[in-house]
Amino acid sequence: MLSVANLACERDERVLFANLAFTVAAGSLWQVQGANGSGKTTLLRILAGLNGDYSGELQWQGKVCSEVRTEYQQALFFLGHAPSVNRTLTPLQNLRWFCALQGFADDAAIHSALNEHGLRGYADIPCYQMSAGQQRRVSLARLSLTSAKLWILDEPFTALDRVGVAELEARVSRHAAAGGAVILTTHHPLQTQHPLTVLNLDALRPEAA
Amino acid sequence: MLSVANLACERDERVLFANLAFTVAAGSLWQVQGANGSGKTTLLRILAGLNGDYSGELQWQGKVCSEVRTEYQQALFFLGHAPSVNRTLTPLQNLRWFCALQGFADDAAIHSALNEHGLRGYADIPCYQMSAGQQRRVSLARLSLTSAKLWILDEPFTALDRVGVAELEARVSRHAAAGGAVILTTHHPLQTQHPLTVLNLDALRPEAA
Amino acid sequence: MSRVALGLGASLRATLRRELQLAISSPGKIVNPLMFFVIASSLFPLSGRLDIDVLGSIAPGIIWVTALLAVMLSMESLFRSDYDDGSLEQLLLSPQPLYFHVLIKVLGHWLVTGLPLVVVAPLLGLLLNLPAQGYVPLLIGLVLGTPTLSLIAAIGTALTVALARSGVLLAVLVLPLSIPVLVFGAGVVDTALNGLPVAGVIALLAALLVLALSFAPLAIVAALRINVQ
Amino acid sequence: MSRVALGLGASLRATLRRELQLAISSPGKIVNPLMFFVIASSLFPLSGRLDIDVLGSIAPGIIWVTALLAVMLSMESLFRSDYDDGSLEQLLLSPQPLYFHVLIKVLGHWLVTGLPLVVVAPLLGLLLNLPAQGYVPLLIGLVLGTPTLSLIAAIGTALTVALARSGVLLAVLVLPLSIPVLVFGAGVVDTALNGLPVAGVIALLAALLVLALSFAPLAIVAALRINVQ
Amino acid sequence: MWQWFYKLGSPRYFYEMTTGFVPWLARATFLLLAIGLVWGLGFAPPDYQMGDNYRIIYIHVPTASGAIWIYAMMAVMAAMHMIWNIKVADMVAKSCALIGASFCAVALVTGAFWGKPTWGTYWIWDAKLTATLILFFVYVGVMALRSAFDSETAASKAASVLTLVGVVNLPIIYYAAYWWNTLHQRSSELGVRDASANPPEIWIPAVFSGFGLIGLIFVIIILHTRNEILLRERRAQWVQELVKQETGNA
Ligand code: HEM
Ligand SMILES: Nc1ncnc2c1ncn2[C@@H]1O[C@H](COP(=O)(O)OP(=O)(O)OP(=O)(O)O)[C@@H](O)[C@H]1O
Ligand SMILES: Nc1ncnc2c1ncn2[C@@H]1O[C@H](COP(=O)(O)OP(=O)(O)OP(=O)(O)O)[C@@H](O)[C@H]1O
Ligand SMILES: [Mg+2]
Ligand SMILES: [Mg+2]
Repeated sequence: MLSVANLACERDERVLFANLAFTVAAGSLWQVQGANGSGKTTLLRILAGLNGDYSGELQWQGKVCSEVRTEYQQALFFLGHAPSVNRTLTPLQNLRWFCALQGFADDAAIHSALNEHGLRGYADIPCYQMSAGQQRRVSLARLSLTSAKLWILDEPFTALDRVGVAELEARVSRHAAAGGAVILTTHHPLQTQHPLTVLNLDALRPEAA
Repeated sequence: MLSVANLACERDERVLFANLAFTVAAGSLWQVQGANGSGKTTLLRILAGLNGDYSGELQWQGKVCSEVRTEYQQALFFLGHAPSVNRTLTPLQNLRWFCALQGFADDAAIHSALNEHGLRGYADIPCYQMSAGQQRRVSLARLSLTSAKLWILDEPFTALDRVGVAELEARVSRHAAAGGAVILTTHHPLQTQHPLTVLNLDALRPEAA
Repeated sequence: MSRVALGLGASLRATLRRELQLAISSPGKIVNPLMFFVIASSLFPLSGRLDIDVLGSIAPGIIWVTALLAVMLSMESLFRSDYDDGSLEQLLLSPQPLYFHVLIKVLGHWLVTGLPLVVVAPLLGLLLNLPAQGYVPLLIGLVLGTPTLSLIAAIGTALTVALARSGVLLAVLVLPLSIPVLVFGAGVVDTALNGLPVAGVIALLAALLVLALSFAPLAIVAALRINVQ
Repeated sequence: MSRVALGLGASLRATLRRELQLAISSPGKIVNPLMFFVIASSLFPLSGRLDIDVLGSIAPGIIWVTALLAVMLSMESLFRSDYDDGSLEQLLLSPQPLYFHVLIKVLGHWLVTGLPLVVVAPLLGLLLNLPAQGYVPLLIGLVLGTPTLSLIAAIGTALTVALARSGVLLAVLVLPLSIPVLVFGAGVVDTALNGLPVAGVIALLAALLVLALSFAPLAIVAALRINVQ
Repeated sequence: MWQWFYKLGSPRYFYEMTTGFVPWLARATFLLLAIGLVWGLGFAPPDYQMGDNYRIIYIHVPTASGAIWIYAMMAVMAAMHMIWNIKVADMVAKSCALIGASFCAVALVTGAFWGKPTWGTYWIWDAKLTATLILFFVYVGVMALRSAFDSETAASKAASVLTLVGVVNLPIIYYAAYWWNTLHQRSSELGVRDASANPPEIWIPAVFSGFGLIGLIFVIIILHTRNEILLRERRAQWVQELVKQETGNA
């Protein structure tokens, strides 16, 4: 689906990675690993098209990403460090807007997504009244609403409790098993049935090589 | 050191905890557990004196906390969800101010604290140029600088890589072993040599009982 | 499934609805710019010995300058919380046409902050002793001018959204760009007070509005993309 | 160990140093309020055809009103980033006397934003045709008045620090409370232009400053505690 | 006395005590206002200088002075809230802000409509007028701050701090307004004459409407506070029982 050739990025003085080349196939589950500051977030934002400070080539289904932007964005779901949840609005209002941006409206699906993510009864409570983990759950409820094929998730397990972590692990496995693709970062050891491809940025770094 | 009697807190409609009573003795290591939204952050902020919305009594060394505020604050180190790191300043400048607030100045100690936390060479780089985990490390470098007896840490492992997690686990154990006390929350299973007291808010909640 | 596919119009309506929901969630969003408008205008008479006729003659200027400041200050929050919490990333990554979404967002904001200013302006006219024949031109000018001001301010907001607390910087960017609107806007009233025909100046204001409607969204989208790196 | 115990004075100096470091880290912090001051003042002559003598007579008012706005807008960021990143919690939990730390923080901020305003004010006097005998009273007034304005604005900032993007709300809280400073400050110049003795008004301004120095830090600390819940 | 005072600080006691009291106060208020206004607006003779316009005085003067006194009351409540953490005090303060601002607005509007026939303009920058306007701004500030907070406790504490800051500032503001005005403008043209110079047919209704408005202030504050109590204590058992009773009766 997504293939990367000859990708390199440096920030300030330091080369974060260079000559990176890989292909994320449908049905695969990727974990980007690396010490703090190794460039995981940078890489994910480059893949999502949010960071243009790189050299190399990104291709989506064989076409250069920047040329098929709309198509690529339709197929992509990205979730960064920040939860993308407006704190004054309720989860329902937040997710309604998300759905509208994806081009559909479906309150029933939103409610069931919230229930699935352990937020039954919270649909109409303003998000500032929620704990860190609950806000993260609102954010993740989008996974049940998007029809994107490729998920790029930057430390999605942050703030989740144990049950939440297990559920999310199951969810990404299911998505990959159903022919989607997932690229994520996390510092905790992933427990999934689905085969996992690990991309270790520490091992790739020139000074480490 | 810190003893809690009959502590109760409710937010909006829900009782988060009630009749909470425990004593944190010198040399002990406490982990507050609970699902997302169970009230861990709320409890920690109450203990630190940042949240006054509770009923019950907090005592420090046998005296009511609010009456010996300065003394209590001298003995307390609190770190919340936010890393308390100014993004425009450098780690050195950030930590200098922290030390000044504790009433001392010691650049050598700051440098060695930064080195200890894997930030060798980053002392003079503005913090906005650092990754999430590096910022968290700046924040945690305070642990090597404070002389507080009681540490209260809310999800301190967030964003740390595996090495960072292991180091922090060792650090809190050492602090407890040296006669200090630590209260922390985390969703990942703690690996420490030091005996761990777990306070599970889920089990305590009235509806769960 | 009950999934309903939305056209562009419906999806823009969703953005508009969100903007309005954010506004009504705190009544201050609507009331505060108004209060600022009234308070800041009354600072001028307080700060000097003014003959009541002189006051009347500088009234259009005072009203327009404070309207400009009120629009600019209230615009500050337009993209800020979306940037902070990451929603802006979601907007930029959505397959929707951003031009229209951004335009509708600014207009939604204008509805709750700019339009009320127009409504209370006559009250300020009373306070500042604006001559009777100045009211209608003042209102026409504000109706045509405040959306332009909102659009210009939105460019500034978009440019500064990644910068921590940029109230003053925003002012430094936006005020110079807004000067034409200010000059023509206050000019409408001045012209009318002098008994001259105002149609020409009004046409200029309208032209500025059309210009801003067509180009400002482009600048805003570009600025947002730069900031969400 | 090389640990040096610090007295209150040294620890306050550290807070002051941090404030100054934050200011010089981005030159905009010093330059932008100045630019705002200059640009906003020149909006008035632009917004109407004013007789040059009329302009001179309203010049003190314009300068003081824009100085007030500049101080207030630049003050907005005083506690904001500390609140957002949690540093404010560390300050409140430190065993130091907050009264003094807060006071020094405000004064540090005044040094980099308020004081420069005083320095460029004569320039604005020139632009706005202020009569020659008005300059010295203007400067004296600004030197005594802007720290008071900073302290009042800091109360507003502290009260609204937990609220998302509160530029306009801040203005609504701060402007009415600042009116006495404005009245007396512009009054100094007016009185001098009328050839009357100004000592009395200056004494009033000084009294306001003393009052603000003694009470504002209390209100600020209380407000910060409320917001860091 | 202290005991009673302390008990009044409990929302429940305040609510139950006022339940019996407020209808009587409301009736007395209605009576006073009816006499004052009907007499004053309908039957008192026209003034020899101002004609019928002066009748606005029956509303204007009490609301204008009411607005000032209500601020004082609000400040006392804010202090009690800050010092002893009495919740009812804060609820009363909240009501004070609302009706103080309304009174201020009414005084401004009636004054303006009075100004048109007497001075030929709705507004002049007279000291008294200006000070009233600023008082209105301060009220609005307090209300705006309160409504800006999501959390009830933070909102009430913040509003209390601002109210108390206003207490220091208001006298200064008044002084500044007078200083500024007497220096720069002709002195107030308010057609104020000694009350005793007026015939009793004019000032007696004024006294009625004055006391009526004081009553009205208290009735509104108490009703508003009772509402607030029910709202904030909606989970308390006594409120739920009350609701059950009410809905049972209905
Ligand atoms: C918007 C315009 C006006 C405002 C804001 C205003 C405000 C006030 C205020 C604050 C008071 C003081 C109450 C007290 O000291 O206890 C007052 C009293 C009074 N006003 Fe006005 N006023 C306005 C217009 C007028 C006009 C046009 C008249 C009549 C010509 C008038 C006649 C009076 C009288 C007779 C009193 C009672 C005597 C006194 O307390 O001085 N007012 N007004
Ligand atoms: N500002 C607030 N107003 C009202 N209720 C709140 C507020 N903040 C949190 N709550 C509620 O208080 C409860 C406890 O929140 P808290 O942040 O203490 O949870 P937590 O245990 O730290 O959860 P997490 O693991 O997600 O961090 C939550 O159910 C939340 O809905
Ligand atoms: N705005 C910036 N300007 C310059 N350098 C930056 C900036 N942001 C990050 N960096 C640098 O880029 C490197 C990679 O940062 P990145 O955020 O991608 O790391 P990461 O792998 O996500 O780390 P973490 O595990 O801590 O989240 C870091 O070494 C950091 O110092
Ligand atoms: Mg990262
Ligand atoms: Mg938490």
